[in-house]
Amino acid sequence: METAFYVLAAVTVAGAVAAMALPRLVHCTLCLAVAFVGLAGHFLLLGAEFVSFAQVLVYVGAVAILVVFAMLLTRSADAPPAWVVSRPGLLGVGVAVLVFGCLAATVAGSGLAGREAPPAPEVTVKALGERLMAEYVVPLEVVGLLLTAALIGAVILALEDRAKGGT
Amino acid sequence: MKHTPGWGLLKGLFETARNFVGSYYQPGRLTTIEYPDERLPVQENFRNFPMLIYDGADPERGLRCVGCKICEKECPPQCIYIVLERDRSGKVQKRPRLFDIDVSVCMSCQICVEVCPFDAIKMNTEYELSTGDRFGALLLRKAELAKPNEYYRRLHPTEAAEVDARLAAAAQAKAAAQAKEQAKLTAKPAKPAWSTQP
Amino acid sequence: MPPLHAYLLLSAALFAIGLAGALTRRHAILVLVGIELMLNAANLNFIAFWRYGARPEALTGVLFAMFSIGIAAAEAAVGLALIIAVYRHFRTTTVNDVNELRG
Amino acid sequence: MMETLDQLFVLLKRWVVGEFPAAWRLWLSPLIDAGAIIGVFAGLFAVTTLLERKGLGRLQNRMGPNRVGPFGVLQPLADGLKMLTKEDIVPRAADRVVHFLAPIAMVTPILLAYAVLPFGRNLVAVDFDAGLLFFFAVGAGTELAVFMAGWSSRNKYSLLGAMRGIAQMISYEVPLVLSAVAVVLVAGSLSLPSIVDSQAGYHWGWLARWHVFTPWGLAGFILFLIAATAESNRSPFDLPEGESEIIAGHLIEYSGFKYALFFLGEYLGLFAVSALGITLFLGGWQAPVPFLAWVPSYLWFGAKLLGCIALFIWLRGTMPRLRTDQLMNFAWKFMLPLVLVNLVVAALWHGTAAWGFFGAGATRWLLGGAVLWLTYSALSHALFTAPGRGPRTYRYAD
Repeated sequence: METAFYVLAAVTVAGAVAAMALPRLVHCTLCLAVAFVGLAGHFLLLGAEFVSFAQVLVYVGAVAILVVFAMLLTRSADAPPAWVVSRPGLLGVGVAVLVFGCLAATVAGSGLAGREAPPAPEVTVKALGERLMAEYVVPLEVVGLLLTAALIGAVILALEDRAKGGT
Repeated sequence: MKHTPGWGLLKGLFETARNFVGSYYQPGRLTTIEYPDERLPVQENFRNFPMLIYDGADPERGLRCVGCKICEKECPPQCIYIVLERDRSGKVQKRPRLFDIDVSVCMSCQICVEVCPFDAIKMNTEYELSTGDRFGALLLRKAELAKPNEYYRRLHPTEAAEVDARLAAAAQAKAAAQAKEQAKLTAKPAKPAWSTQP
Repeated sequence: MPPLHAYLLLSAALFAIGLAGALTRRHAILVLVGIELMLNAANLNFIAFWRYGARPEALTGVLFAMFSIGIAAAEAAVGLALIIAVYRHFRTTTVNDVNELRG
Repeated sequence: MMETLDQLFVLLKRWVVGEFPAAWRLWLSPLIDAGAIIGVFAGLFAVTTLLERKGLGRLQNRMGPNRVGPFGVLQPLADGLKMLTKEDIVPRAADRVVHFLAPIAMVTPILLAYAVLPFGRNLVAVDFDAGLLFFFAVGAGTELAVFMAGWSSRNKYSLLGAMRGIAQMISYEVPLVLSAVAVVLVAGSLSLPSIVDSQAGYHWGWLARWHVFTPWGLAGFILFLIAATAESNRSPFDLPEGESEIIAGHLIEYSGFKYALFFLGEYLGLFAVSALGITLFLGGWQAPVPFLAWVPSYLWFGAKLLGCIALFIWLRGTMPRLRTDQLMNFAWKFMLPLVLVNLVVAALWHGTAAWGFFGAGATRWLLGGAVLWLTYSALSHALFTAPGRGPRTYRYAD
């Protein structure tokens, strides 16, 4: 269990770093998919089966593919590799390191640090569904509405402006 | 029923299913010829590659070709190569010494046949010309090109009969002309024909 | 089972990586990718807190993570549509070059 | 006796695992499962390539391969040898790493998907509570593999093929998942073994309670089959590799073993999605009639799988390829509304399950069937036969 965690953590962090640091956009996307799969593995390890599979389905199956399509449609896949070693770039990394330091210090300083997990709860899909349909029915509907709005919005945004004759 | 959407798809599926079942008990449905084991009979008008016709038994002496080189000049891809025979003194003879055709270049256009005034070059129907040797074996020599007239008759009977009739008529006319000439010669004696030769 | 703070540190690291990418990379798509990574780090926190929490049978963390995934999908769709629209307009996807308000 | 035969493989595995020390068992059990799945389905792949070539030949009044061995049965062996001995060519401009990883990324997720499929009674590698979701989640990984193959080859045809492939797979994943959701709605579970269990038993002692014998199940099965054909890039939806247009799509720059891996992945995907269709609609490993229930369950499953494969070969031998716009229109304007209506019909079916009056079953059947048929006719009229949309007329060609 411990080994699995560390292996998965290494894969996830490596994927995330590569996704943010590689010069070629396509490689970034593929590494991003690796990081997402690693995270799904963590969810599985934590006993959240459903979330883990949903994570793969949504992030690898939809978001990564969307990114790929956006890349192909904006001709970024063939863009020359671009490294970022500039002053604002270094500043950004510095800020991120600072944030990480703050978070890590907070985690270390909190009383949560050594907490052990209680015995694994039984998470059935049925229980999840019943919760969603009873207690969380309003958020569920709102998310559905949001997704519909996002779908329509994305279509309208990406629709070619025929009336203007295109700019 | 005919206008129900999706009906055409079902009809297509039915048709292929009939093919599937039928191909097992109606051998006539199968369009395949299992080539190396069985061959389609060659059609009479099929042509693939030129050959040289000879009369009689000797491919060297009976060759109709006189080496006029018309075919060499007319060949669009220029796959024919002719060198004329010379006698000891270097005089050009009416016979080819070399007659090569490159199979890999020939395009089966039959122009050589059409331009030949002597009916010496005709189209062969042999099509299994493949070889493992890319450079040597695809260049056919005179000996490989020479085929007897009987072979030509067997391949293209109709055409061959016509050619034979024409050649026989020409030979007859020539014989008649010669006889006339002979009669003239005998009537008015002149220098004998053999006296021109050394 | 690794202790809770291992997950929290991993999540913090992912968040920092995403933040660094979003701040440094100039390509609009990569900025979006960084934001997605940060969202995922938050998701990991939800699940970890749920698993190590006092009442895991309440499923709050799991449900929150699912809503968050749904929202992330919507965000990605709209974000990428925006990037495509921007590309149509400016013929570039570098965020630094898209700094004019006039079209 | 029959009971033992039915559980033969389960017992065999239990015995083999039991022979080893306890520390190994945790690792050995999944290894045996994975080995069995890979072995059986790679073998089925070899058999299917032969059956497909023979079958396609017969559908078109040809013989099919019959040269290698008696009746050509050794043809897969010859094909395999040819593939393995071919030169492995990588274009100079290609992205070598991604080019190398793409076939692996194609086959691995598909093999993972087999883990949740029940091949017989108790014959399932992992019984996830969310097994169906797992299947679709790992299936999504292949889309990325198609993109990797298409982009890394640095060939415009392969990129076009990959874009077509991804667009098609995303579009048809929607009806595929939604037609499966109808089953989930009625069966009340995402776990595939319990979906099979929900189809156990017989109406009046002879008609199996399979979902395909309900109006929504029949429509759902047909929609599922169409979407599955498109998902596995088979004819008539083989646009991504349409050889007359873009040569071989994302597979252009692959040769030898890598190409063989893609080929294997394609067929494994076909088997997996057929097996899912069987599990969801055709009662899984259940016998169709009660008096044949003594036949071992995995044999029933195998028979249904072969039947599905035969159906796919038949479709491939019959249908011409669609155009890209026809493909997209069909997915979004025809299949999506139909599959949503199907979902509603399934909900109605489930809601009226308690009806007890005489003829309730027939009434439900007729109601559901009528709703679906009306939707189908209206949609196809609006899309294909309405004025201005009918078959193209050629003014000058005739």
